[in-house]
Formats: sequence, C-alpha cells, structure tokens
Amino acid sequence: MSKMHVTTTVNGDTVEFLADPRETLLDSLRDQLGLTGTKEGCGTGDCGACSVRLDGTLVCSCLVLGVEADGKRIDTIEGMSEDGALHPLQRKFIEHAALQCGFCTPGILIAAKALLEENSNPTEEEVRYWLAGNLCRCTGYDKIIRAVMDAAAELRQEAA
Amino acid sequence: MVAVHLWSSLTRFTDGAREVDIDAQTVGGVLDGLKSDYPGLEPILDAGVSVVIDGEIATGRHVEIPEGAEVVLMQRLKGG
Amino acid sequence: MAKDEFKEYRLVGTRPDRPDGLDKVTGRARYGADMSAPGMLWAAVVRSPHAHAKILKIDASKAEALDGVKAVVTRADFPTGLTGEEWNLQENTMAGEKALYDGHAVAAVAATSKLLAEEAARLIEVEYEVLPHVIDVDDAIKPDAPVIREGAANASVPEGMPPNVVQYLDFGRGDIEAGFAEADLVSEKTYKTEATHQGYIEPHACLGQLGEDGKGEMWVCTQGQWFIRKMCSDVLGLDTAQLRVTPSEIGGGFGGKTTIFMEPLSLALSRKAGGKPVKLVMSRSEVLRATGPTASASMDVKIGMKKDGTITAARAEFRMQGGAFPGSPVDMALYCCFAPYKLENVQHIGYDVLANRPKCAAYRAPGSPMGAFAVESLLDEMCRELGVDPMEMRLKNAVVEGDTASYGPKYGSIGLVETLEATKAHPNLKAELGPNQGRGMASGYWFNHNGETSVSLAISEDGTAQVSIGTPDIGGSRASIALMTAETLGIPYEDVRVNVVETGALGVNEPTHGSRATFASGKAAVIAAGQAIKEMCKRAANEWGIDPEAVEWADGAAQPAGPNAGKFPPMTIAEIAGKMGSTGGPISGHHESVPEGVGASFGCHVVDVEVDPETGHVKILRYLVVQDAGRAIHPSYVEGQYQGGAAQGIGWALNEAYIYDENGKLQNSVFLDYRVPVASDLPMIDTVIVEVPNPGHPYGVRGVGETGITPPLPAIANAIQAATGARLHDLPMSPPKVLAAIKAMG
Amino acid sequence: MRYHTPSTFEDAAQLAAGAQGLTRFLAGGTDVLVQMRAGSVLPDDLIDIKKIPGVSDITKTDDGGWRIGVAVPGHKLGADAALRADWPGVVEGMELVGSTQIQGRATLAGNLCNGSPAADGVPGLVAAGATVEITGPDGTRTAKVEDVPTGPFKTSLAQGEVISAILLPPRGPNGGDAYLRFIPRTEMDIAVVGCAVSLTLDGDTISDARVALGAVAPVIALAPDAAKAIVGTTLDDAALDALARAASAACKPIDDKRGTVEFRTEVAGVLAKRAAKIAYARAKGA
Repeated sequence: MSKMHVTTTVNGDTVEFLADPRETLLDSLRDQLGLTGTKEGCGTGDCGACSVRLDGTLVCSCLVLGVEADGKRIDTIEGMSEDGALHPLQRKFIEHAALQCGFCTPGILIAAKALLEENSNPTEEEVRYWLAGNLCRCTGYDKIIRAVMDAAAELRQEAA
Repeated sequence: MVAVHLWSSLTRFTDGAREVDIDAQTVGGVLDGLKSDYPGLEPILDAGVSVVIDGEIATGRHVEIPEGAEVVLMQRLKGG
Repeated sequence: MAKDEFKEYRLVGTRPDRPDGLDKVTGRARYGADMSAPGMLWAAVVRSPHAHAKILKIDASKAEALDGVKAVVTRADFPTGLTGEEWNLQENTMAGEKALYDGHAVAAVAATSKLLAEEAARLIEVEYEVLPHVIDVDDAIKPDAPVIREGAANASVPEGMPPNVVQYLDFGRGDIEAGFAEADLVSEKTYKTEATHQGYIEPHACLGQLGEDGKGEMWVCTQGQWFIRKMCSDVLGLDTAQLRVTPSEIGGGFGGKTTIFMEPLSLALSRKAGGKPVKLVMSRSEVLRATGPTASASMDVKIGMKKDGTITAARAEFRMQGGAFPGSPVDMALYCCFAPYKLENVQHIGYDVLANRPKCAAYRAPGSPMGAFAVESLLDEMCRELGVDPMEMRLKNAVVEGDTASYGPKYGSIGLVETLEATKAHPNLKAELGPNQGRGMASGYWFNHNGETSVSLAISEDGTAQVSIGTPDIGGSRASIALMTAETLGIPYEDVRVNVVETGALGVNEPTHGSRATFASGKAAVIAAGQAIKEMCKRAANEWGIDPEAVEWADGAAQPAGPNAGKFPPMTIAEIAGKMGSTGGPISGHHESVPEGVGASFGCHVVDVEVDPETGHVKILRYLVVQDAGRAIHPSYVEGQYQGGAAQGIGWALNEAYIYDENGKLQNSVFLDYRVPVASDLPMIDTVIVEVPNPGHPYGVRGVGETGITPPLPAIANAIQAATGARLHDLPMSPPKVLAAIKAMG
Repeated sequence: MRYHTPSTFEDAAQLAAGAQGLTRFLAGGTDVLVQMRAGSVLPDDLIDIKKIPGVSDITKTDDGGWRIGVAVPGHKLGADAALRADWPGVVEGMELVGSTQIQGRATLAGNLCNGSPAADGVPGLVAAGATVEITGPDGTRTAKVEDVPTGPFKTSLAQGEVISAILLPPRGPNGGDAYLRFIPRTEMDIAVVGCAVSLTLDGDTISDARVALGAVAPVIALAPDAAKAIVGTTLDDAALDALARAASAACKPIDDKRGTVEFRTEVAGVLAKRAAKIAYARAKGA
C-alpha cells in the first residue's frame, strides 16, 4: 500500500507530504502537517467541525482524500487571522461569547467566512441554513448567529 | 440524641421505623451509630449516602450536628 | 431580593472577553486528539456486534502478524478480583465473559499508524455465542426477562423482585390516600422517555503512556482529571499517585466525560508495547454505541388537585434502565420531579433496571428531565381539565425558603417564586398565536453540587495573580473565576490568569459536574485570594511598623485602617509583590474543602410551537428560559448555559433517541440519524437571569449549568397539546408520533 | 488501495473492467468516503473521475436540453440560473442533499449511483424524464434514470461501466417541476418521503405530468396513477385529493429508524399535493 506524494498550498504556503491514498484530507492536515485546529467530530460529513476551503469551496475535510489535495489550495482556521489581526468573525465570536467549549468554533468560523464572502448581508434565516451543517451542542446557536450577523454588519461598514 | 429520617425502603432494616434516634454529635457518628444499631443498613450506607442537616448536604463526616437539627438521609447526589 | 438591594461590583456581573477566547478562535487550543508524542502508537478497539453474547474465543494472531502491530490487549491483560463499581468500570472498559451491549469493547490493538491499527482491529477474530437480550425498560423489568447479571442487585432490593432490578427506592411522607381523597381531580398516567446522548462534538480522545514500573501519564479530554486517574488506577491495579493526568481543552461533556470508557485501554496497550505512548481517539459511532448515554424511563405519575389548583397529593413510580450496569439516575429523577411544589402527601418509588445497553453516564441534571416530563405534563393536563391557569397553579403551590422539599430536606434560600413572576411578566407570554400554534410552560429543578475542591493562588512578582484550579473549563468558567479573583484582590480582570492544572499540581478535585465549577472552584479561589490579601496586609504592616490588624485591603492595595493606624500612602499589590523575596518569600493562598452553601436553581421555560397538521412536524417559534442564577458572574456565559440546556432539551423532546433493531443493535450511531438540533431548527432563545443571591457563596453564585435541560421536554409536550389538542406521552415527539396522535383524535 | 486519476471515461471504464477486487468511482466522495471510514466498503481500486475534461461542466445542448457533468457539485448546479429556470425541481432536489459543505462536493451522478431509495437528487430527474450516458469497456449507451437503481444500494451498471453524463430533456414551454421531501429536522436528514412532480400546461389544464416518489419503496420510481390523477385537470381540490390518494397507494414503504409505513404512506400524499401546486405555479410562470 504505497503512499503518494502530494504537493498542495495550505494557508498560502506550499507544503508536501506523503499520503496513504485512504487517508482523509482531515488526517493529512492534522497528523502530517500538524494543523490540529481543524477538528473531527463525526467523520461522516454531518457535523462540520472539519470544515476547510478547497480551492475556495467550503467542504468537510473528512470527506476529501489527502491525495485529492494535490495541486489545490486549502484554507484552514490557522490561516484565518492575517498578520496577527483577527478576522472580524473571530473577534465577534469572542465578544458575543459565541463559544463555550470551542470545539466546533474553527469549523463554524470557516463556514461563516465562506458565507459572508458570498452574501455580505445575510438574514438570520440564511445564516441558520448556511450553518446547518455545523453542529454546536453547547450554545443553542443563539450567540453564534448574533456574532455572524454582527461581523457581517461590521464588514459591510468597512466596505462602505 | 439525633433523630434521623430514613427513606422508606430502609425501614426493612429498622423494624419499620422511619425515624430512628442515634446517639451522635457528628455526621460520622450518625453513620456509625446507624450501622451498629441496624447492621442491615451497612451495605447501603457504605455504597454512599448523603446526610442532609437542616436542608444542607453535609460536606463530611466531621460536620457537627446542631441541637434539634433536622437530619435526613438521602441517596448520594451527583451531577452532570 | 430586589435588584437594587444588590451590592454592585466593579467586575462581577460584567462581560469581558474570556481568557481562552483567542486560542479557541484561532485553532490553537489543544483538545484531546490534538496532542502527539515521540514514538507514538495509534490504537483501535474491537467491539461486540451483539447486544448480549458469550465470548467464546478471541484470536488475534492475524493482527499480530501484521508488520507494525505492537500490542493487543483483551480482558486477560487486566487484574482480577475487583468488586462493586470498580468491577463495573473494568467490565465496561473491556468485556470479560460476556459482551453486554452492541459496541462493548472486547479487544484493543496498538500499531504504528491509525490506518494500520484499524486494519489490525478488523483482523481480530472473536467467536460469540449470542444470548437473548433485552432493550426496553418495561421488558427488562419483567420477571422472565433475560438475566443480564446475577447478583448485581444491592441491599436495597427486597427479596422476590424481578432479576434485572438492581436498586429499589421508596420514600415519601404524609398520607397519600387521604391526600387523593381531598382532591377534586385525581389523574394517573404513564410516560416514557428514550435514552439520549450528551452529544458533545468532541469524541473521547486520550494519549496514554505506562511503563513496566507502573508510572504513567495521560493527556485526555475529561471533565475530571482526578476521576480519570482514580478510575484508570482501579481498573489497571496501579498506585494512583504514579499516574499523572493532564486535562486537555474539552470539547463538551455535559456529564458524559466524568467517567472512563476507553482510557485504560491506551495505558494497557502502552504497557504491553514497552511503554510507548498510545493515542486512542473514538469515532462518532463508537461514542454513540459505547460511551454513556442517559437512561430511558417508564414513569407512572398520580396527582390529586383541587379545583383551585392546589395539589393535595402526588405519587411517582419510575422505572429506569441505565444499561448493563447499576446506576440509572432514577433516584435523582424522583428527588427532582416534585421539587417545585409544596406537598404534604407525597410518595416516590423507583427501580433501577439492567438492560443490554451501554453503561449510562451523567447527562446534565441526570434524571431530572425525565421526571419533569412526566410530572409537568400531567400537571398541565390536569390544569386543562380543571380550567386552572398553569402559571397560577405553579405560583399557588410554589415552594419557598423554609419549606420542606418533596424529597426530604428543608429549602434554604431559593428563587422559584421570583422565577415564576419574572416569567409571567415576560413579553413572550403576550405574543399572539396563529392557527396550529400553541404555547406550553414547565418548571425545572436541579440541586447543584459542591464536591471535593482544591485551589491554589499565587501572587506574581509584578502583582498579577495566577489561580490553579482543578475543574476543566467547559463553558467559560476561567472567565468567571478570574472575575471573582480580580474582584476580591482589587486588580484588573486581565491581571489574573486561571490555569486548569494536572493531577500533580493540586489535591483531589471532583470534575466539572453538578454545576459546581463556578460555585466551588470560584468560592475556593475567593478564599485563597483572601489568604493572600491577609499576607499582603501583614507585609505592609511590617514595612510600616504597625499591627497587621490595623491594615485593610482596598482597591488592590494595603491601606492603614483608620486614622489611629498611622498615615501611610496605600501600598499597592505590585509594590508588595515586587519586594516579596525580601519580605518573607512567596505570597500565595490555598484552599481545599468540600465547600458548604450550595444553592439550588429553579427555572421556568415557555415555548411557542407550530405543528404542521398534515405531517406532524413541530417548529419552535419562540423560546424563553427564565432561571435563578443566584448571581451571574459573567452573564453571557450564564445565558449560554440557559440556551444550551434549552437546545439539548428541545432535541430530546423532538427527535433525539436511541433506536435499536430487533437484534439489539443500535440503528442510529451517526449524527445523520442521531438528530441533534441544527442551527435552522431553532429560533433565538430568549433568557431572563433571575438573581436571588445564594448566601452560601461570597458572590451569591448558584450553579446554572443543569436546570435548563429539564423544562423543555414537558414544555414542548404542553405546547403541542395547545396547538393541536393531541397529547404525547412518549418521547421523542417525532413527526410520526405527533401525526398519529393528531389522527387518533379523529 | 490503489488510487487512479484517469483522463478519459474510456480509461476509467478499462481500469474498472480490468480490476480484480472491489472498485469504486470517486466523484464527490460524500458517500464513498463515509463507507470507507465505516469499514463497510473497502475498495481495492478507487478511480477518481474528476480529472476527466468536462466533468465539471453544465452545458445546454443543441436541442434545448442539458448535459450535466458527473463531477458538478450541488453548489455549482444551484448557481446555474438558466438550468434552475428550466428545471427548478431538479436543482432544488440536489440542493437538499446535506449541508453547505456537502454541496461543495456531492454530485447528482453520485447521488444516483449510491442507489439509495431516499436520494433527494433523483426523484426530480426521474420526474423530468432525464437519462444518463454510460461509458463501458465496449462503448457508450444511454439509460433512463429510473432504470439505474435496481434495489437499495444496487444499480444496473455492469462491471466497468461508469456514468459519463446526466442528460435533461428540453423543458419546453408551459412546464414546471418541483421536489419536496419530508425530514424530521429542517436540514441534514435523509428523506423520510420525497416527491417530485413535473408537469406541462395547456392553458390552465395539465396536459402532461410525471410524479416520482422517493423513500417509499426499494427504488425511486414513477407513480403513473398519481400523474394520471392530475392530467386533464386544473389541479382543483378533487384532482389534488385524487393525486394524494394515488401517491399514497403507490407506496410500498418499510418501518425503519426514519419513519413508519403509515407515516410514509400518508405523507407521500401530502407532499405530492404540495409539490404539484408548486410545479403548477411554476408552469404558470408564477
């Protein structure tokens, strides 16, 4: 069962690793590249804790093979703050107490960022449906939704 | 003497008494007294019980029991 | 106590950023599966596919022959002779003679990679003789049910009870029959709830290492590192102090991470593999099949009520199965179910029953939600029948300080009436309802808990402070403890760092459970801060050459107490700390106790639902949580507990359930079919924090974590009846059941 | 396991035809990877078809129909306004599959080939009269979508055959379609019942209709009696009731963890009515 050589761009950096073809991108990120901010909650695409961007598209990294990442661009939670400045979503999550245990938080932040890039002014319902694949068991989602809406408002203001 | 209220199914071991008088000053004394007066209670007490003194769950065997206090024996409480 | 009689604080009651927030929004926070070690092996577990089966033979030769497989363990690798709960834990960690439920571990393997370990596990061959099994609690309590374990009953069980009854409970007071005779309406109904899972998003994970010398270490996601240490030591026959357990950040627990499941396996594998560290991470399916869901319940409730809503007598008889081991929370369910009501005549009977399911663990207010479902549902049905307003009924019968609780002791300071009044005043109760919509209300209760607590505080050289606590931060407790410590010391919130420490650093702490972290670790931190203050006053007094009694502490500085003490400028904490090396050494505080003064918390929830009459689908339109927090130290995280508890209760009420097939195999061991609420299922969850301070805590704290899961189950059942006329007596109130109930009305 | 990335469907078919052990094609992977993870399917050869040119394209065909590449993920399908204008029922069916994250990967072709009786992407295709182009070691053939699944998680594809495109017929004037499913939550569930309706109007009267039901029988199938119940009507209450009865009568469901026989049968009728109303309104241009 020979491993395959994978070259990919993660958070802007070119990285290489050897992947067993059965290995998921989630395991490649966590176990080969040491990027443990992306979490496994279910391994079946039902919880969204492993959310990353693959060539810009929001995906569950547990449902992508490591070898499929070859030649692609991957963005994870570790690349969300730029030059030490938190993304507004990250700031708003702290400010609104939108996390309790924090385990689902990286996946939700990645997913919310993808939403706001596509829709800068989402309704509460749109946020809720967009994030339906990101389970949170601690918060009842209330403060998460508020934080996303508030970050969206701030980003719109910055853009204006 | 301390009057200790027991839960009903313990009365099998106390000749039917729901309230028993134990000569003790502390929680530990009550538990030891119950065991020596009613040996059938021993495995249940050893499995863990809470002693409630005037509404407050006693925090240990050392806790003293005030004169005239209400003393209730309960299953040990735990939480999630 | 009215809000304006409240002492106002500089920090307590404010909403600063949590200290661990940055780590948790950047992916830096390290959870159970995030740690690796040099030379590390990966483990996988072989689990029984049968609900009940004799294990005839385990053949690991094919697995052991694989290149890279370093160790295989079975029950033969564990010590013998354990008894009681220690035996239960060992048996649950690894099956002995019999597999007792679908998913029960029978062997484990360690190998050089995750994929290799999984492949090796598939190659371990286990021969079983399948035995008759039983899943449902009402089947399990039958006299002719398959016997799960002879001799498991404790001394509470009278002779002649069915074989799977392992604990019996019977308590109450007054004259129950006379009470019913006084009533205008006596109703008796049966209610059932299905097992649910805590559903924390982080699967159990640990990294264990154990040498031939019996010394070991473990990194693990847990609510209680000392519990892990003690339980692993018991199961493996180790000296407790030789095992050092460090808690990771924890991705949710809700009670489910207060005990062990697979942790001893990593240690046993490590020992067998020559002391190499072994990482073991559960899959979601393993979490659902083989950790600790809550019990399922079958409950008979009988209540007598007068026309004016006065409750004259109440009787509860509950049967609960908590899996193949004793320990269902039937006792807690009985204690809590009538707790909000003044009762002269009350009787409780409980049966803890074995069934072929995983060993239940605590789940947020263990037992209380089930009991509330039965009692609060029946009360609502009776109010309808008598034409009594359910809120007025609750107020009329509400317990107050000094009343004797239904379960025995007298209540201290409690805030039930204040909670009900705040609910009554909330605008949600005036919102208009449309067709197919209905409103339901219910109360809930949890005692809260103290537990063994040990905390250390040390003043740093620059006057900042560090607090070492033993209760893992599961939902923001670092923030609340930092707030209380900083308030006490008179320093900025940011000057306090709260560390959750490993077992080597403090005396024994119980886990973060029983809603105790902010109460118990917080109280201990405040006392420890007081000790440090006393020492700092002494250092200032020495400097000034006055009596230490003549120094008081205010605004983060030692000050002469009154004009007689002499005139000295305040000496700040930074000044005192900067000189501590030459004034007597380190300045610290330390407190350990089982803190007295636990304050119970009542809550009241009101929910509006809309039911699709053609499909039985229930939509939550509005949700209100009102609960007594004593004093909210960090109100955002108090609200978070209320909202999270409500969401879990909503899931339990509507769609979450353990579903077994006829062979006793769990059918829904993935999140696709174990249906926890998703973001689009819920509305915003409105909260009101009632504050009736707990006199047993320096800042008035009551635990707030658990009560919130209790009222949703009956509140939603009550709302569904209001919307449709149909009454559901079984959980979950899933669309097929709701539609059938609507159809049954004709 | 060997991982292959062929650059033509012919190569993919040859690889699969020549494979000795268990073979799976990989498009979005949202079923295959779950099965691999659970250990229920452990392929010896995994053939990733995403590197074949054109698999991610959606193109309008010369006859006014559509050719949908087999690696087009749900979110891309949903973003194609012209396709959505023609076949909204097909698009909304696919969009109901899983979360936003799943939509980034999951494909119509994969949804079909997984063979689930509850696949949300499939009833809309069946109601639309869609076909698939299949490439095998011996060349290419087409088949009706409803002929692909033969039972739960079984298909009529032979060893070495791979779906190379999904083909939708021209919508034509005065047509409309819709797909509805019932799930216990609002998202993330597998359909307990699914129903797609496609119809064409002549004035206010339905001149042609196809009704497909999901999750109520071993395979997703047309319900011809349900279609008959509304053809020639203006979808009045009597027609809707007849539709509901016929849809319910077409059900041969099972009791399982997701629903009961009674519930599925009842709700199939409810969804058929609701989907027909939406399709009718769409055909009217509403």
